[in-house]
Amino acid sequence: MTAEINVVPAGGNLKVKLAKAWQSVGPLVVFLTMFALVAILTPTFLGNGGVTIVASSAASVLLVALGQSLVLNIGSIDLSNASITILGAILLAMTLNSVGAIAPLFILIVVSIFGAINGLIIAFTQVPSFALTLGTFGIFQSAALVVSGATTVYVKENGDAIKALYQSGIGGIPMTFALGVIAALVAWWFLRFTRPGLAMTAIGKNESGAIFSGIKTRWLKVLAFTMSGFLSGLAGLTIIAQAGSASPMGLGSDLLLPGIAAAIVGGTSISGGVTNPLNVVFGALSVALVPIASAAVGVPSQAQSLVYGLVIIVTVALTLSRSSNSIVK
Amino acid sequence: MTPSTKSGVPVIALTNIEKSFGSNKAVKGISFSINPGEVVGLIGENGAGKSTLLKILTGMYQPDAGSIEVNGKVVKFKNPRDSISAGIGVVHQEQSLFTNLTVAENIAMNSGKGSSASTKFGIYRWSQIYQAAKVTLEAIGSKLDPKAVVNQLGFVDRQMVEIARAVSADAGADGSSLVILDEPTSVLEKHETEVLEKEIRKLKNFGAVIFVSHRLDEIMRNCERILVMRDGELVADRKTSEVTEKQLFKLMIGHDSRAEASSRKSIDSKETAAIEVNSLSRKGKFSNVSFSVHSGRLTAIVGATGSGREELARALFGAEKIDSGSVLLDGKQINNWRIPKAVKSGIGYVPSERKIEGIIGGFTASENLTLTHPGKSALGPFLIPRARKKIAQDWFNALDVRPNDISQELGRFSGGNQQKVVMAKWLNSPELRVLILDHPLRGLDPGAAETVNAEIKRACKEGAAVILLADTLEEALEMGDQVLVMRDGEVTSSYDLAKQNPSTLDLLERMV
Amino acid sequence: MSLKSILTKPVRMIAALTLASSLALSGCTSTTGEGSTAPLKKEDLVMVVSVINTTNPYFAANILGAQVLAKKLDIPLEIVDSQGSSQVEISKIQAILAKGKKVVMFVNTVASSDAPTIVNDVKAAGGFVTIWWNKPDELNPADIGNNFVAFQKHSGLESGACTASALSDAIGKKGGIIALPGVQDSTTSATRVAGMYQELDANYPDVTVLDEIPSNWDPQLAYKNSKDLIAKHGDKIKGVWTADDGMQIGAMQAFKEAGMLEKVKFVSDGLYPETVAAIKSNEGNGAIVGETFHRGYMASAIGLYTAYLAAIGEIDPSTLPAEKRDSLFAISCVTPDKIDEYLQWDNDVEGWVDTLIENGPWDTAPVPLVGAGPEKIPARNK
Amino acid sequence: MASTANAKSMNRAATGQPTSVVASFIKRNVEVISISASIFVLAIIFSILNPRFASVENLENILNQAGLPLIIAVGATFVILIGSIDLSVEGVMSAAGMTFVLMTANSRGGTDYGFWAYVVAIGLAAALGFFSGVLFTKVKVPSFIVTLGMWYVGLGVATVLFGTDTMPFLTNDDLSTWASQQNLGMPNNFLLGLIVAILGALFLRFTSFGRVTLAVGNNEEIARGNGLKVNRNKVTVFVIAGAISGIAGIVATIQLGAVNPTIAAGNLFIALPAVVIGGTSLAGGKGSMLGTVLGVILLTTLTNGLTLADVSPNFKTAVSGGILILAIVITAWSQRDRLRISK
Repeated sequence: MTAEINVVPAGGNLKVKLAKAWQSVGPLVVFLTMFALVAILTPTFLGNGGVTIVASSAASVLLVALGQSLVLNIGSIDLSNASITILGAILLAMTLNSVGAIAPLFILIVVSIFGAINGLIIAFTQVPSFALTLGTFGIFQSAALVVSGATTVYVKENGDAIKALYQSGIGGIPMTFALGVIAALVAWWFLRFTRPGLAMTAIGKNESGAIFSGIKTRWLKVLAFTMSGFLSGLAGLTIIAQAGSASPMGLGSDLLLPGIAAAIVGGTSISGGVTNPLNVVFGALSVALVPIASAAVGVPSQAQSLVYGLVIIVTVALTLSRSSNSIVK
Repeated sequence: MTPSTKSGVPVIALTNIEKSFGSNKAVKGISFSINPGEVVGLIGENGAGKSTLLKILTGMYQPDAGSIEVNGKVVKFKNPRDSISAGIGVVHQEQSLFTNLTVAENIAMNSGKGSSASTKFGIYRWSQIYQAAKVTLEAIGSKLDPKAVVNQLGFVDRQMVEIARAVSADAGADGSSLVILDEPTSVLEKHETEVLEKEIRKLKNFGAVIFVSHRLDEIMRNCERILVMRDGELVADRKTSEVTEKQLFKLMIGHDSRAEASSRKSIDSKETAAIEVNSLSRKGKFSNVSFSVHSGRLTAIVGATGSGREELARALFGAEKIDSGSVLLDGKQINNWRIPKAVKSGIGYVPSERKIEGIIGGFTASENLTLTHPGKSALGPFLIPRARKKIAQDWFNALDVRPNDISQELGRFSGGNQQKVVMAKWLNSPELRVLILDHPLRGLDPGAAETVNAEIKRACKEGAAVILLADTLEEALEMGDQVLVMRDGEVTSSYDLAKQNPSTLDLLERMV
Repeated sequence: MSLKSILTKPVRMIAALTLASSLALSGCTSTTGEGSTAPLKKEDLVMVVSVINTTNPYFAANILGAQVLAKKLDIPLEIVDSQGSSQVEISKIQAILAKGKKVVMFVNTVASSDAPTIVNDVKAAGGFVTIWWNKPDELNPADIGNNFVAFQKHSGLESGACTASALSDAIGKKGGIIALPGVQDSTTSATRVAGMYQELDANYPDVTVLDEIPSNWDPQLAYKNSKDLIAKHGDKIKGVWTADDGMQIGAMQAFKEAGMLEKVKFVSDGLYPETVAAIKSNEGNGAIVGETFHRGYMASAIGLYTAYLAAIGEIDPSTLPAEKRDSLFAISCVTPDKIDEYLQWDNDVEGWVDTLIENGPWDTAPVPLVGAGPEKIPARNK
Repeated sequence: MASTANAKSMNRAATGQPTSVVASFIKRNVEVISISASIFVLAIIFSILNPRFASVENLENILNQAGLPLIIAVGATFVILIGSIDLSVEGVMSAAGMTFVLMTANSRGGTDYGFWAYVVAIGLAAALGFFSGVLFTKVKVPSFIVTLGMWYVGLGVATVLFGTDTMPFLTNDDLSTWASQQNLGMPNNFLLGLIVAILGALFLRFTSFGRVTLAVGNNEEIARGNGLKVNRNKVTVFVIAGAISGIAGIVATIQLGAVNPTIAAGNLFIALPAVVIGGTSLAGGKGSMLGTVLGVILLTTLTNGLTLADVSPNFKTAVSGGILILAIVITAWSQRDRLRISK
């Protein structure tokens, strides 16, 4: 019963155009506004590398959020990505110590396989991704505990190249964040300019329609989850770059909800079929900015959760992609 | 549920109703009235403004100007609830039942006054709900079990529930009431339609009926008066006895019908068939089906609900499993049949559930068109948007898709124009071998149906083998080179129309 | 993909501009510079206390100590509430660093793996930091430089040994006990557990640990796990060892509900106000039999004061002996009859901070410096 | 979002072979039967691994532990039935628990408002649910995000209320041991959970609110077209879920006898899988309270059993995760179809 307005004049009216324009710049505007607000309230923030801090903090959120966006785009959700990040980081720290320079490559392959396993089970047993990845989340978390021996794994050797990702940058933007931006560009290009990318969006918009268009929906689902695993692994890489160590409950273990929030603040639809990885960059920056901003501006520490919750709701309300007759769940 | 005895006061009267979307006027100054006991037909092409008008009547849209009177009183419908409590019930074009609830509840769920008898302070009284549903169902002559859950019912039964619900909404209103039937027959088979038509005649006892359909013969049979809409205006309001089908067609479309007789080829038996089906079976659906279609020929399959022809068509496209038997494409046997493989092998399928299976509503027309067979708009996995635009624009021009805007979301086009794009999606394949069409004209207005039929014939001429599940027997006989009749999952007869000339009655005999 | 089509889109333009402008705004090419060691002026300093959350009694005491010291030294104080998240902790610390003042910082890390990032960031910003409780063993303050002034903690092994001994004595040196450690990857918890086993293995061969279930420092989880263990072992449980008082609250509630509170003895670490209240009211007829004494306000004041001394050039961390860079401070074993002796400190926090300023960070009763870290978890062959 | 029940598959169902009464009963109740069977199998395995598992004490313990998640899961079931999700549970619980303690006789002193403590705590929780519902329906922010935000808001409220003072304890011993006291052979908190679940089931079955909830979950647009007050229903669902979270917050507080802002940590990720295992579809419109009750019992049995069976703590989440996966895969296995959509 989609409203059949078959009489839309070519190009749509002004309201539709404005809505479309806002959809493409909303996340950017929201981030810039918040950032400007912080800069005005705390002028020293800009002069002392505020940008660097926000960017470095946003790096891992961004990578996880990009993976999540790709999965949300096909209408699924990946609750296991943060546990893949931390497991990947732990494995990386361990293998850097033992096998050395080839470790990152090896780990990225392994985490991609983890993602692929999620995808394979979802695609071929047709279970809801929410429940399945909740289950694998537990398994990856256990794996992180077991392989690390429930303690912090510290990178002793061969870590300099990776640490340089965090410590060096272009114009104050750490390489870890630049890595995220590059990933976003690639993802954006992939979704807009390749057949598998377009087909993935088709799945998110109407899976039945995609099936009847001859699209290999199952394998594309596997691909989306594999990419999510890969990007989660990259996030793990940035954790090691930043901390030089990893532990099962430490940095990177709580990226799940910030990642989803970043994807949605970046205009990704939680019901599938709508995402713009470039905007997810600003979503991640916004989500990373909130706690930093509340500390910088000097919100009383006890009220910070409250502020965080409200800001998330408001920013999503502002950047949401919604059409008048769509159903929100 | 007392039949109205008031006379003189129209059940519903519209005066100068207007509605615009943006700069576009969808409904332009419509006025008419309907008296108790009347069955009025409403026809018009897709996009003529019928849907908008119906949505105004049911409270989904609010008119920009004009007034509505129900039983002599001016009313304003702010939402569907207002319309329902004024006594307007609708049987929707696409079924609108809650599949997870029982028949009785679906009937009661219409939140008019009718339902308040069975809930008290929001508490359900199930026995009364069942009882009320039983009474309503009996009144329309249905023997359905009120306790049955809707997702276990067949299509016709569901339609009956819809009607019962529409009637029960009216029961609560003061004075006479109005039942709107929005293309209730578009998805029904012939004999099912007959059952339904009987019901429609009974419905006028409840008040008045507005009957919307694309099938002019149905309108002529069932209605006393006919309203014709074109481009948002009411172009005619005629007594049925004073018009012919041809005149109606002209009023709707603005020109005469251009149907042309098809020339039929007979089979060259030496040639390898494009598709050959050998004793294909699927448990509980169809069994031992064998036939073949040659390149350039059209095979129409007819059968009632449950004949298995839909499942067969879907199985040929790889959408359903096959238990035994074989399918040969150009003489080569294919195994492990799946949709992607079917598509790759040159098979196209136009599904009957267009909105769910046929299109990606949120994609633009051009994206939809090139999604399956990108042609020159992709180089391997890489897309070339500019080439995509050109391909889409060419098809839009060739098929006269309206509005002529390839960057519009396809979901916003009318059904007929969507169907043209779905056809183009398959025709865009350079090596289309077999085209399977499942009720391709369903819900289409005559103008769009003409274009689609022309495309089907052209595809055939250009060498595709076409398998058609037609809406009507007439359509099957007109379009087909060969007609297969199916019953209970088996092929009961096969006619080569180049040699034989069966009547619709002949076909019907083998169907039931 | 055509480049032109990308560039013509206004969005991308804006995006590109933003990136470019943000690059221009912060002109350095390296995000971490060399830390400075030149003495800082007091006016330039800001004191920072970073805690895992603000509501746990221990962390609340951390904040209290910082507040008192900040007042005495007349330096503004900022509080970082990590909300239990490493990510939040690090970004808030970075935000404070970005405000430009030089920090004198105390961090109670959420996870030990946070420490490297924090010390590097503080170093880059030219501040001075002490980390309390958790850091990777391999991370050595001397390797980072003067800006990572010291890592400090109370001995976990001693804490575990102390409470294990009190518990064993109370149950008559034999029988089963259950152990509820904290978060699995916490070294603080791991060392306390190790200390407990060490003591039992050495001195109480007849006391057996029936079960050990990590309860994440969470009273509610400790309550649930205790319930399961009560069902599993029943009357075999004579004693309950928990790694902190928060979990003890949950465990005691579970035993109370099972009607076993009076038959079972409890020990734990921290002597929280809640525990003091329970001891004073003789809960469960003397259910709590042993505690350790060390205080959150002492930890933060010692940590901050050490960092402060380094900041104003009073001490040069690079010349300090190893035990003053990776330090173990004294922890006292407390039995219920002796708690008043210790609680006197709580009644006069300001007075205690005065003695700290007077005696220096390493020499203030009841928590003088007693040894050097890192604490190695001994291998168990049992 | 669900498996698209398109007209074709419905037709197929309609023309399928007639089945026997037993077979159709099994078909209709496949989830309930399979969960019950799973609980049974798990119980047998755990009893073999540790005979104490089957002791009366432990069974009471399992019920006692199931009480709190059960209450939460009932609220979650309502929300999931309309196809939404409520992540705010833990935050709302904390806020309600904190409010409750501070208004009851507690170790920090203050006035004992008696009955009003319950009213205000649950009222606050319902108000938070109301805000979620309004933001969700009127501003059209997806429930996932609204309730994620509300989670932090609830935590924030609890943190602000907590202030810098010590942890407030309940000073009334009758109250703080109430949860595990027994009535009708069951621990009070489980009994309360059961009552909430039964009320929930009755609401679903016998009130317009409940039926409209199912209708909205099945197809929101049809519901609107039928003149149902969809938004009002959705807001009501969130208010009810909020109020139930409030009750859960009070129960959690009573169980522990004290409260801190993290009192509810970890509860959401027990309740949500329980609801899903119980057969409630995340797409909405399909599910039952009985399934939810069984789902909660299954998961509680599992965590309890793993402890009793001496499974290493490091492996516990993996085993739980594995069993969750197994449960959903087995449930979905028979419904596999190449055209089925699952998200």
